[in-house]
Amino acid sequence: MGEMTSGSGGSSIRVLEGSETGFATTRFDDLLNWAKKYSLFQYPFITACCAMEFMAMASPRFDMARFGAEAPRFSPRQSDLLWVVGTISQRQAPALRRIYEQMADPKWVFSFGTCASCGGFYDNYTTIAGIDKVIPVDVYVPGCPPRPEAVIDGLLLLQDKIARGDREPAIVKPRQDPAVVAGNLVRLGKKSTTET
Amino acid sequence: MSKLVLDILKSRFGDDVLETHSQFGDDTAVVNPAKWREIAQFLRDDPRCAMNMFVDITAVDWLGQRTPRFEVVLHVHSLDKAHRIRLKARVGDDEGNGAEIESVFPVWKGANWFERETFDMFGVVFTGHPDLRRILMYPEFKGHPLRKDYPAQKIQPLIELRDVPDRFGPFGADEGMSFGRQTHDYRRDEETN
Amino acid sequence: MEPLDRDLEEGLLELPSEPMMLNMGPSHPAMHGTVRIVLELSGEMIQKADVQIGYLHRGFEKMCERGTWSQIFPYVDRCNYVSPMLNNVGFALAVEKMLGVTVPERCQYYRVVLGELARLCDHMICSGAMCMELGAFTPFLYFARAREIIWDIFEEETGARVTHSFGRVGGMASPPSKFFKEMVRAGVPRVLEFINEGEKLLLKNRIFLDRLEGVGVMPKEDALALGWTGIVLRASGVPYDVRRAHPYLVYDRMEFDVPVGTTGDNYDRFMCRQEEIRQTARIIEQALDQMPDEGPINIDDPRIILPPKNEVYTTIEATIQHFKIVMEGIKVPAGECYSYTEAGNGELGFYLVSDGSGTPYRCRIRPPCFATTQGLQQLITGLMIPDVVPTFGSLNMIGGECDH
Amino acid sequence: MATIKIDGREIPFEQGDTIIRAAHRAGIDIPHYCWHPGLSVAANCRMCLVEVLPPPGRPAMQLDILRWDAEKKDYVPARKPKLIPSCQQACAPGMEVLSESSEHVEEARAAVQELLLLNHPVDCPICDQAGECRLQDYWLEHQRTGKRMKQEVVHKPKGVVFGPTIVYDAERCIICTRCVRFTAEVAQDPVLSVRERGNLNEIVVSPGRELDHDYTLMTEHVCPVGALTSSDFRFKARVWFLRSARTVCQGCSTGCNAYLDYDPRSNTPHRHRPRDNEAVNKYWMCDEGMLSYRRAVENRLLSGLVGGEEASLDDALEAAKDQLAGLKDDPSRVAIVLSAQHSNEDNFALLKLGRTFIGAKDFYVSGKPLGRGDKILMSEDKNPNTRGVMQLAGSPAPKPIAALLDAIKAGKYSFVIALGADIEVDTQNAKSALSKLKGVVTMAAHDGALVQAAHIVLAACAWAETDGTFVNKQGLSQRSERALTPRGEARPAWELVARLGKELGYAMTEKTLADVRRAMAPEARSESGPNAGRADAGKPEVSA
Repeated sequence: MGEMTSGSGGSSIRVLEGSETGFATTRFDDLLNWAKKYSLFQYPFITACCAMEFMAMASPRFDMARFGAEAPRFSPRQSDLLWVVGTISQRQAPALRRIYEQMADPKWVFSFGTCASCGGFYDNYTTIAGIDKVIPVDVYVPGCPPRPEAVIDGLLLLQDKIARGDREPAIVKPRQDPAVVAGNLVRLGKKSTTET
Repeated sequence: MSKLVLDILKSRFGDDVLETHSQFGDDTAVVNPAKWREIAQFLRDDPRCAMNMFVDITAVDWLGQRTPRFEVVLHVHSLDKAHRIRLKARVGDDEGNGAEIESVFPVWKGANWFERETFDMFGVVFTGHPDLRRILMYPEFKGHPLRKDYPAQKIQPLIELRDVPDRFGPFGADEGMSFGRQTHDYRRDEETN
Repeated sequence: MEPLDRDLEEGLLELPSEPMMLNMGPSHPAMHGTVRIVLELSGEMIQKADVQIGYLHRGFEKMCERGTWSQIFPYVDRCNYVSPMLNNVGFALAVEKMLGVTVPERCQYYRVVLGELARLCDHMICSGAMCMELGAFTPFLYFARAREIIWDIFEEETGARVTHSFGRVGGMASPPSKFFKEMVRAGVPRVLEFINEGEKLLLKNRIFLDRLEGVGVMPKEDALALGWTGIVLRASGVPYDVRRAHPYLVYDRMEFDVPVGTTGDNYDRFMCRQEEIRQTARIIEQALDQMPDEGPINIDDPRIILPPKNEVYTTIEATIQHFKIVMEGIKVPAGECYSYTEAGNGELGFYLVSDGSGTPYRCRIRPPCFATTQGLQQLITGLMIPDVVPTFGSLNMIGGECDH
Repeated sequence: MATIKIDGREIPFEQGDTIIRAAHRAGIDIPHYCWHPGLSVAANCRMCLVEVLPPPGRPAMQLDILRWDAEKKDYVPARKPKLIPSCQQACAPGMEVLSESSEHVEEARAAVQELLLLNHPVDCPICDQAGECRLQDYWLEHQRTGKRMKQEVVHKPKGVVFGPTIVYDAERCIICTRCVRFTAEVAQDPVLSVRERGNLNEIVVSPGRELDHDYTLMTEHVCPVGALTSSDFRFKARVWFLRSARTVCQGCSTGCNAYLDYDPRSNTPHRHRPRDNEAVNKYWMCDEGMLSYRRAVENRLLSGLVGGEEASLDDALEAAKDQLAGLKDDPSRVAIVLSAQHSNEDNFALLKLGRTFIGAKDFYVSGKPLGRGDKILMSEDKNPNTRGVMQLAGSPAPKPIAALLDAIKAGKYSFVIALGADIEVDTQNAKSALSKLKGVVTMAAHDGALVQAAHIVLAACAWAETDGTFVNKQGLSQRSERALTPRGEARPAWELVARLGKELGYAMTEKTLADVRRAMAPEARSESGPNAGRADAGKPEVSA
């Protein structure tokens, strides 16, 4: 009677031994989520600067394919992960919403970069202050543009959420090494470590 | 360099050249709006000017500082002579009415989008432009954003926006990477200091 | 085997003949997500085309009127996000022109090298994206990998991969790092290798060539009248390069050729880009050789340049200086000026109007590909739908720049 | 008129002018710390040194000095002209002065500046003066180099409490003695003095005293650096975020010209600054007035009241209509109460409603009770517009509230329409008297007796939230600019009056302030004194 947990997110697969062909039991949802999280068909809704880093994500060095999320589908109907990459202007918003509505469930939205997450420093007459004003968002990745590492974090975080069946919006925390923080920053008490 | 051009203009159009200067080495002529296209035509065709390359058209809003309110600014360049000139004309009253000037589209067809943009951003009307539509903003947009009296943050949404009750919800302290994949434990940090 | 419809006559077929409207974009893989083209088709022929931009209008010029002069750099960065450094340098030069200052020689070379590196990226990405849109994904991967090499250099120098905001009025944010020259000298040849390989994959590919050659021809007169500059203009056979025609920084000391096309079709544009990549590499080489290792990067004027941070914290004079520059901004003499440089896509102009305060009164950017994109309509009219993709790709339209 | 030349520019001067005063009048800024147009000359900061050319044919006064020679690495003898403090040197006809154009002067200013910053702490980030500090401005204009001294700076007391309103920081102080002179000459209470000497000297309060007279905040205002800070403004706001509106102080009937500094982002006022006006307050204001900016936010009515319950403006107007039903039958049973706290425009509107439309006979004026006054600025009448109301109403002159109460006790009135909240008599019997009436409608910006006594209250704007004209005790009518956007549902009183009039079925046509002003033009003319509308005369934003 050994037990191993599959990846993350608490879904558990019990492997029962004893027979020469071992078999496993798990909950159906877990199996389904487990399948979903490794077969994300993405629709890249690419507008602005972040596209550069998105290219980097797709290209050899930070290879998105490693996470089973590389296959781009340029039809929303065939995709289940919507990457919103870059600033969304008021003029663009209807297009974005329509795309989202055309996608078939289950679908997830990935807000790539500060502009998509909150409008960034384009605080003016033409920019949507965050796509969550238009469509619900699953994962926010801050950064202008975010480094591919951060994006990968976001992707894994999303897969986590999928495995856990969790639809709460989540944000990728900026990575910080406590040693570096201690060394370089003026410690202003709690805040500096929790928020930087 | 192209002081020459200014002289030519002055000699050719006389009083219609209201003022000229060469600040920072850019030769500038402020001309009578009525003669706008005529002068443009001249600049292109006259062999001494030969301004065959269109560069830029824009406007400046001098709300409350000058009347006429708008300054339409045209930059053109001559490849063969390798000289440039900036042409300016002042139009429009304080409310922005009567901001009209002839289009130079017939002279340089490159003016097409630039004039549309100037119209879009400032509401300067270019008479004789083939299709003077908005170009950067959407047709439903009211007003002209680059006018000094248009508030920078006044949005005019095309679709009604979802109201995000607590838009910083997901940005809370304990959100983020699940326990399994964090670089380190933030809670412990908080305890330590 | 002979066609079935050999004895059919067009007239007998009752096909609907009224034109069909087709919408491309704004979210279309080949439209860079920010352009919408409404096509009026008869069959596959494009009779009319209406190119609509503005889907990435972010109010650049409005934002510029709200901060100090130095606070504009981040916005400039994000105008042409494929080669931000060129924009940085261009804007810095514009403000310096108004201030009447010239940066030290070392800084000029530094700017040239960084700028040209950015130009490399720009051209590679354009070519890469173009062939990707034509279905050739592999070369894109080569180019993207090559770009990573340059971005590593940028990251080492500026701390950022894409948007550096590294330019400053009167200098750069920081002097070259210790191994700057070595890094570049080592990096550029590797980049060229990748490019050569990628190019081989393309130029031996019949499909690729067929979709490029003779498609989207732009006569030079029209190109000029449309205000085209940069690669696209040179591809049409006009040898106009700002670096050559009106040298700025130290370009007059550089040996480089200006590649010029003959017919001005997609193929010429593609080849000009590839050739200019190599010329750029040449410039970088020379600039590195001539660049002095010692000497200041920033001009010496407390009214323009921020003091070193450690002094700010310790001496009152530096504090005041820092305070004045940050809070009130650099006081730029009142007046107007138009300054232009050769950016990735051509002549990038800044028309600045100052009222003598620390904030620009008007900051007009003259984006090269705004002019370029308005030629698209003329280019694709009369072509077939599939030709739109390579034609649009070869223009290298950058949303942020085109839509301000 | 006799003239002198400064940097080749011809400027006139009056008999007895010093160079700097003549220049100041002509709008030429000669840098200075200790000189203040309203104070005596101390000539101790040496920042205003200028070079005065000798009369034609006379030798210049030269000094023998040793100048450091970079090549020789040694001091070599040299000569330079003797510079003269322009704040002390009187003008003589035809005098030629070099200010910007003399390198000796530039050198001297740089040296003075370096000396003043020698022991200055690195305080800008926490200093309230930062952003309007002479040290900062002049450093950038005249020095632009680091200091050569490497030693530790001299440390002096910080955060010394001078009194209830002022905190002193000796390290930032440059001993210009402006505050000392101010307390002695203007406030006539010489409580400050300089102690010690050299780089140890500092300002101290006389033993056994503290800085507690009526003009303490002025010492902070005249301080060219951040040495004196007012405990009221301290650490509240950064000056570069503030905007200024040219207002008239509401503290008393003197009508001092002031700048109201407010933060447009949070719509809150932060301080009053005196606005130079020779005819009224010269360069000064009293503490009471300086702190009166708070009245723009404190104790405000944010919405209408009906029987003590909050109500929207429209509901309140509705209720007012019912309350005042039957007031048309007998105009003589209506009493109109004007307010010396409100501007001419407001009072004029009410006057018009009362006289022209209702036909009321009796007018009264409400206002604050008399207070303490002095010989300098403070007047006993604590209402900014008493004289304005009197002039508007003409004869018969409005009677005081006391008379109103008597008349009410005599059962003369059943309706009262009142402006303003404060009354000079005892609140209690006012309430008891008024509450008996059939209808009492009050328009007021603040809570007060008339508000508590009224059945219906309409919330009006405070002076800071609307333009208005106020007539001070000299009969000078001065305009006050709008600074803030109205709080809550407050509207300008004249507008409330107009809407009330419409509600009652009268043809009150005023839509904008301009209408009101046009309508009251004749009165305005009759009252306008020599300096009418002085507030609009574009004075420099920064006083000396």
